[in-house]
Amino acid sequence: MNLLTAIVFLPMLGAVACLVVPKNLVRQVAVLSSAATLGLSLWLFPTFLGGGGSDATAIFGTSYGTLHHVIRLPWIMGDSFSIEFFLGVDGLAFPLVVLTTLVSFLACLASWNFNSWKVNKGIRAYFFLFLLLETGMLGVFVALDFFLFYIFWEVMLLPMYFLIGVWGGERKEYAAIKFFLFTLAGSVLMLVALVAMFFYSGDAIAAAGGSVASGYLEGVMLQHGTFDLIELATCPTIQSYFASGSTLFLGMKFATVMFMFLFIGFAIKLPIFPFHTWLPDAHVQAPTPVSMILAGVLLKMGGYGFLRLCYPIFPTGGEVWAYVLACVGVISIIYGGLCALAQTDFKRLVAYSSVSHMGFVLLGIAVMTKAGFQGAMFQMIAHGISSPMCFFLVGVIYDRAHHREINRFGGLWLTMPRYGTMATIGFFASLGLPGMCGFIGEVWVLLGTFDAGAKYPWAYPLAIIAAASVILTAAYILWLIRRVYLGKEREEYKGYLDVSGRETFILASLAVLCIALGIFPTQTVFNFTNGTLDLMLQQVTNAIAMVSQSAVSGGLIG
Amino acid sequence: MNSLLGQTNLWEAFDVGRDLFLFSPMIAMVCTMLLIVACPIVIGRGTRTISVAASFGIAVTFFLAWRVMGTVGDAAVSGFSAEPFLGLLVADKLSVGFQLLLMVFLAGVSLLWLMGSARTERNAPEFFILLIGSALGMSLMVSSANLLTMVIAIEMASIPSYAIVGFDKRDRVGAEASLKYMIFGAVCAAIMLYGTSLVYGLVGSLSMTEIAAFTVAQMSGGANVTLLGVALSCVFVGIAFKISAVPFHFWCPDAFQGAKIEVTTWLSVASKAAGLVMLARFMSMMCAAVPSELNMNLLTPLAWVIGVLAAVTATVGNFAAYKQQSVKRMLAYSSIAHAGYMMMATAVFIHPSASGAGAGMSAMLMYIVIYMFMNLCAFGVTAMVSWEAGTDDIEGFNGLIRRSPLLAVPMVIALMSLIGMPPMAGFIGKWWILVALGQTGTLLGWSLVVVASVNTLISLYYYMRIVVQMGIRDSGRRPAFSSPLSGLALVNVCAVVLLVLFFAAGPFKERVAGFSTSLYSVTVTSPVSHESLAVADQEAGQ
Amino acid sequence: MTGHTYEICLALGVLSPMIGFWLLVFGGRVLGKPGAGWFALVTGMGVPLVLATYVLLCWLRVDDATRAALTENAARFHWATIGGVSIDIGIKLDSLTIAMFFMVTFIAFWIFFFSIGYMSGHSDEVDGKRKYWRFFAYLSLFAFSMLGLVVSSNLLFLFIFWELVGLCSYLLIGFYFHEPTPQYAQIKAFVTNRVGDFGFLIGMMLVFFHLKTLDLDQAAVVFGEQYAAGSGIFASGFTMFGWSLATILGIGLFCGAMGKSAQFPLHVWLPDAMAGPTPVSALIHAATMVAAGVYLVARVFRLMTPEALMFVAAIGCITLTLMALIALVQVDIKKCLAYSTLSQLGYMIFGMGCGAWVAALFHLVTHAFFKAMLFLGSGQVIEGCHHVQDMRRMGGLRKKMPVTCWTFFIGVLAISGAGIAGVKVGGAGIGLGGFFSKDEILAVAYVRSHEWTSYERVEEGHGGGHGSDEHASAVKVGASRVILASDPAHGDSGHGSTAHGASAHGGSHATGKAAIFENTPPLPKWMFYLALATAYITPFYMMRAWWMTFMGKPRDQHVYDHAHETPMMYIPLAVLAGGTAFASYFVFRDLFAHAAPDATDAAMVLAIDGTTHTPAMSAAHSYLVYAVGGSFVAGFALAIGIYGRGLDVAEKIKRTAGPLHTLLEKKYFIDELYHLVWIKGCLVVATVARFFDTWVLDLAYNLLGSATERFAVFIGRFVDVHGVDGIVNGISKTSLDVSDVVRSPQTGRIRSYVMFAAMVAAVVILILVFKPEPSHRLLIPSVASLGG
Amino acid sequence: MLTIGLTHYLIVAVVLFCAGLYTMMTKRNAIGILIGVELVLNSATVNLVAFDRYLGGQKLDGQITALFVIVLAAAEAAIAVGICINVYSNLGTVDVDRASRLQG
Repeated sequence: MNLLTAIVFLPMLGAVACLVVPKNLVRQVAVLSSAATLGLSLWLFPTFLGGGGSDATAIFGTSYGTLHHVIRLPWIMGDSFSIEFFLGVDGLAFPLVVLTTLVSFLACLASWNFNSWKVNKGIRAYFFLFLLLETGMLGVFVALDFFLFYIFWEVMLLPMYFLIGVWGGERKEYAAIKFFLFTLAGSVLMLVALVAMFFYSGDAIAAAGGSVASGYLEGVMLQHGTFDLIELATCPTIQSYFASGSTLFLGMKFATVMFMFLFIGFAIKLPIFPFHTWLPDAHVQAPTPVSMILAGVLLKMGGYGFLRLCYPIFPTGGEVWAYVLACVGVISIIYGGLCALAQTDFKRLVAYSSVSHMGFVLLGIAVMTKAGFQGAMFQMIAHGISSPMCFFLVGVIYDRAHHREINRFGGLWLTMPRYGTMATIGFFASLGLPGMCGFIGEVWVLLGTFDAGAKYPWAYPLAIIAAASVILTAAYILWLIRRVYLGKEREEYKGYLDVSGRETFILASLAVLCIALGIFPTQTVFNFTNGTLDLMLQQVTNAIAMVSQSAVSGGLIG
Repeated sequence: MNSLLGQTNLWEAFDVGRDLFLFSPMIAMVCTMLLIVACPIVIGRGTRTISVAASFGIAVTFFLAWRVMGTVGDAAVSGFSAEPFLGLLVADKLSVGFQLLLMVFLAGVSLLWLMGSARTERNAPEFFILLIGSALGMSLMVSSANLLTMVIAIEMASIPSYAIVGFDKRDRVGAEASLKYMIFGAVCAAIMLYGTSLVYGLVGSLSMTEIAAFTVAQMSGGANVTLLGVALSCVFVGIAFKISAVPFHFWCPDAFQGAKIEVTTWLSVASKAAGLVMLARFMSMMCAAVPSELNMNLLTPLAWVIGVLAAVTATVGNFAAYKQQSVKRMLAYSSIAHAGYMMMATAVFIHPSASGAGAGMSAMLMYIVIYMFMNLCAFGVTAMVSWEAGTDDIEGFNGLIRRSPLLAVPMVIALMSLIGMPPMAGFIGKWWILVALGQTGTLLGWSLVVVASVNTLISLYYYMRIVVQMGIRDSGRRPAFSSPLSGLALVNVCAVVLLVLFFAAGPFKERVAGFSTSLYSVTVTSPVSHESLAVADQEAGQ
Repeated sequence: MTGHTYEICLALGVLSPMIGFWLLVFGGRVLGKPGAGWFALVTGMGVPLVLATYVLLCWLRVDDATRAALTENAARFHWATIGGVSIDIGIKLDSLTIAMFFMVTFIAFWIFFFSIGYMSGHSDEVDGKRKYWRFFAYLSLFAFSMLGLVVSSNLLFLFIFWELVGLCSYLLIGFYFHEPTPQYAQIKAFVTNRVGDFGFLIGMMLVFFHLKTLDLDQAAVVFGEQYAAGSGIFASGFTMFGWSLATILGIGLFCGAMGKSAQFPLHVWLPDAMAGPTPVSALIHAATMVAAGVYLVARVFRLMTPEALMFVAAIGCITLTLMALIALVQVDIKKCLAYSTLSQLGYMIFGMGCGAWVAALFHLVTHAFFKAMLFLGSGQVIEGCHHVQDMRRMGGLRKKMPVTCWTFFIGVLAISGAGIAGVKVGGAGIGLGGFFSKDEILAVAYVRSHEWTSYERVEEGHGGGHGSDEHASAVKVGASRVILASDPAHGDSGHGSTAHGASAHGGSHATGKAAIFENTPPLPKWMFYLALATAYITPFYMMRAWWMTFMGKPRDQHVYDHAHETPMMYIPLAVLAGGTAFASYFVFRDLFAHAAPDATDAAMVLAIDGTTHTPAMSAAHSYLVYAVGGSFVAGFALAIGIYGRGLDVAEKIKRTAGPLHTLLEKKYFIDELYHLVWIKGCLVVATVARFFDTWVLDLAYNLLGSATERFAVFIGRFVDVHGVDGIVNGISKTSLDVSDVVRSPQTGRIRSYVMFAAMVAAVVILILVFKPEPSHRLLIPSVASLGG
Repeated sequence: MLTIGLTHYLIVAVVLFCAGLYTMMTKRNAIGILIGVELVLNSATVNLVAFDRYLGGQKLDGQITALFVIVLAAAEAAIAVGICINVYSNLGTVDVDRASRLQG
């Protein structure tokens, strides 16, 4: 039994179980299965231990595309066609898988008080969809066949739609459909890319005589186009064909336009200005656990997409668009911060802060430097820890006060001391305080961006503008803390109970991670990711160099 | 049929036994109709009796079709003609397979009718006769290899449909619908016939293969094909009417809305599918007529005409479906859109000798199969909901997930499938069409890929409106209700099939791809000699 | 003791408060009051103090070679890798670290001690709830961060602890967060610091990018090499405001210092920070944290170009002057002290800027002692007077709190630089704190401003010689400079360091140094004179404060009656008073002098070689001593003259001064300005952004949310107002219009259907008929021609 | 002297076709429209026969097709009239413009 398959489909089993077990056991079953999934995903650790040390090459190999726990089963085969059930993990996917299982587990715990929600009908359906969603998310991270990837990507869409739409707040319909429309718009472009990449890789191989050695598997010959994401990235024949300026798609340069198609698809998920407007609504309307999932995992898919598809497969595209993307990233950073500063809705503020943080991810990736990639990756993980915490903090108070008006709060630290302390940790983590997870990602990205100045002169100003966000972030977070937690105790909130044991457990475990990641970034994240990231970056830069030698310059129209 | 008269000994011309066997499914349909006519006289006109008879007939037809399927090899067999490929009708995997499909669908529709209108209707015999009659017409459409048979088949499919749309004599709307359908159909048929006459004049024959060969020869010769173009477009009008391709789609929404929902279900899939298969057959013959792979772009203009029409159809259908309040009408428009998608596949021209030949055809066939189940499911649910609510207004779906989950869940699956979202079969259908388009690698192909994908997004909106009504918005006013068990079974089975077809996409494709392989065996050995009109005119002068 | 014992001790010293912090967080409630306080005193500061003392004593005993060896061999542990650059965690083991470490622990210990007394009353109540243990937890956390900041060997770690002390200051300023003032003060403090850190980050980016390391020592070495080779950061021709990239690097790092050490224009947060409990003001906002900025400059001194240092000097000079002036008019005792702190910090920064590396640090330490004492004194007063802070309501308190009164007086003397000029007992001048440190700064400033040219001439004699890589000689040269820089102020006051100072002067400058030395400009004269003048202002306002508080007659009987003092609180005062005296003479200056060569050994620094044995210099210094040394007399006299009998005279002056007075009282309206420009401005922009988001962007997607709904209502019967239909119709308004267009032929009239269809068919046919040859060109261009 | 050639027949057919099309589009009476349809069908018939005659006599396809066309016309007419009656009984008129309930 392949471990990844088990990890991916265990939640599905739980989901089915939720439909059959008696109503009063549904919660237990759900929590149990998500916990089991978490446990299983922890079994991946032994594979990657020691990634920082001597056996790094043993784990990450000597070139991009060294995978573990691989499973390849033919699914839809044809004479010129092979769609496989192809799962595998490397340093890029592994941390995200663990993050997903972890956040899902905690979110599942967070839904424990389902029965006391405003909309508390259909507990079965809720947990069924919830676990289905988890399967979808895990699938996205481990699927290495583009077709399969796309399937999981879409599978995850519908449960999320219903989770927001059925159990959401006042304007849930609006938020849900907006989420759905935006994401589908993105995946439509991805679909086009999916078809195009298959056939163009086929053309490449045909042009090379109809049979080409695989880029990363020994003794495997490619006879026709492929959906294998690693293959597309590593096979030199395909790569050079994709990159060549004479390969046109609808009269435009293939690499350039494909990169954009994929990019937009993922940028909507990330989300990046100006595609971010679905995020605040979705977050505000979604129930707390769903917000946790949304912020903790779904947004990461965008970044994962960049790193898995856009850059390895279309390095030249990345080169052409680098400036634009970096600018967009910086805009999101600043813009998100400004919007957050102006919010009066607690959850909305946190949502916008996510936009700002995700901007760092894009910036770090766009500049294509070691530190940038590492920082972006770390930022994803860090944000995956801190933002669920923030959203849960919002949820905790929303459960009690049933409103999210920042200005109506105050003095909560006095009313609920433990909650106040947790909140301080959570928000300082997302503020990017050194010693906490938020800081590492930002600094790495900033330094990485500055480092890119060598090849892109425009990187300096961008890095500096991005650095200015530290002020902005401090401003809105501290202002938030002041308005919500500080000040005199309010009569209306006097009676509130402090966080319960369950809530404390969720918050504490996240808080511990916030600090652990901040103090031991290498041991907690970098050892697992850097190997793959560096190899990938190396390959990307080589590809770019190769193309620029053959003097194929950028520009959309070939 | 010149051969018919050319031959001195009529009966040696062809092997009667074989041909009769090949076309036994159609004969079986005719017999079924006769049986149903006889029933009232002999036994009585009770709904039960008639339905038993009908289902017996359907079963027999299905069985026969299955048998034929077994015998029909990869080579197409053309019937009622001595010369192998100049016959009037063709029996190949495509046509027979379509008949099989048609029977399955027919069974589903009849089941739907028995659950619904049958309770109020007293005219079971007439209904079944008309239904099976149109089915017969459709199976003729898919197996016709000659313009004449095409025309007859189309009429045979249409005329019962006109009647069946206005079946309920007391229904004002139904009457109006049938009137419109009939008039529009008549006009299109007339134009098609005129076109046929012109084609005959130009080609000197009505055999599709010869027409294809002639057309290709003309185009490659760079001769002036103006008149031929006019003639063919007139012929195309008739086909487009069946497919309800823009701008010949006007009848579709009105007729579908006016007709009983079972009838709508029937027409929305069967007649369109038949038209599409007919078109596809014609086009594949065109491809086959092209001498070699290299001159394929002779057909580029043709591809563009069809492709553009398809794109327009899909887009118009999707946009027009917005703001519809009657689910029936909305689904009518959506059926136009889907016809557009399928039509795109017929714009895929690949030379038989090239790899991936028949990709378009098999993609279209798969889509038809999947579309059949999707629509059966969606219309089935709509039918039961509208019977309960007394209207097919979208409000009727309000809170369905609570009121009748066993209807709501299949509906969600069907709608997602119609949108084309994994893991429903609808996605696979679209996927293969996109693949087929991509395979051409032409500008047209990729543009259509983009158009189709974007249309998916457009269509999202109106399908989701139903989902929202069912799942998210619940006024709580409407009570829960129970539906006939058979109905629930029908829709749920369809839903399951939709899921299964997705995960079993591989074998499914293998199977369907087989249907299209035989097409290209219909090649023209010797292009027919042809006397130009001018010559003919001089002759006349002497 | 040998090997890594030093580091281990220091590390333990750093970690001990950390452990204390966690124990307090989890067990604070159990320990209760005052248990938590005592616990914090022991773990938080007791242990570190012991260790620090131990380390210090050992360090003093070993000789230079050993010290150098120890510094060299200090262990480094890999923490993370940024890109390709490895970030190592480790302890920067040198005299500077050890001195600072000792200073911090010592002062902090007594302030903890004081806090126990201070908090014993009701001072630990936040909105009526006791937060006793939380206060000490914060203090412990601060202790940890501050010590970490002192020992860290890596710029990144420096920054991390830098931020952590910022956090502690934030938390402690806002300790009484139920009142509005602390809330705003804490945010102001943190955000203002962040502004500085923004610069710090930029500096760090430059270091990372050009020097390819964040380790302080390596960075300095690479910097020097790159200068010598004219490569790396010196290769880039980029300039901003006429500053080279290297200069910007220095200035960027200095921005951080400007934030922490509250230099103009980022000084605004410090006065407000006084909203925190008084011990906090003493510990964080007077003695240790605010000095961190100076410490930072000292640490990165070797990355500073002359231009950068000039900038530093200018900022310091401006700060010290303006703040001293504001202090003149303050009536709140803590505010008064705060502004004096600002002014003194200005002195230190100014000293750093003009190259008085040792003097500045020396001033840092002495100032730390006496300013901590002064604050604690004020705390005693405030606590005694039931939280009255207005000096105008005090007066005559000496009877009620004698110890406080006289220790406070010692502080006043120290800050005013009181001493007897020229007289030496046992080779050492007689004076307190500022008398040595501040005057030394002024001396260097004088050389830089007045005798620089003559100095150059002398120096050029030594030009050329061995390369800068020759460490030893460089050390000696550096040493000689720094020692002698302050020679006049002390005579040869028997510091061990003079020895190698004198012996070492044979050393010469590397080519690189010589070159930069050529283009190191003299200090503008106005800077020196401003600093000098301020030296006269300081004694005045300090004496004013002391007199208003303790001397004269009680002005508010009520306050006077309550006034009292408790041993828990005045013992620390006494200790620190002693400490001030001690610090002025022993240990610290030697250590700094010893650290100087390494810490300042980079290409461009020697150019600011404070002085040489030119007779002119000595002369200058000797009269400078009198000039400054006498300042406190004048200041005191004037203060007593005005405030000797009540406030009437002051009132008169105030009335006559009119606008000037308000200008000072309003702190030059800088706060108002910032509030207008930054806060309001930022909020405006933010609001704009928000509106852009909700109105413009969503317009693109769903065409103005509410308008959408209106549209939904408008179109009708089936679209409900707040339903998804409405919104989605909005999202796709355009598509709906398209939809209308598309369905417009669907009139329901069969004839129009036929007509429409026929027309389309006709059009197609017409195209066919009138198409140009060859046939397919017109229908659609062929694939080939489009190159699909 | 003028010899009647294929062209003339074709012209006649075209005229018929156009007349039929015109009728279909202008007539409001359903029966009228059907008459238009018949006209178009007849034009097709004329074409077929004419072509058949002028494409060398050995082919009879055209004439046979013509017969089929006539049959089709008859069948269509039958169902059409039936529907018209049904419409009349429901709407009380066969004015097609009055039958515009279904639209949009």
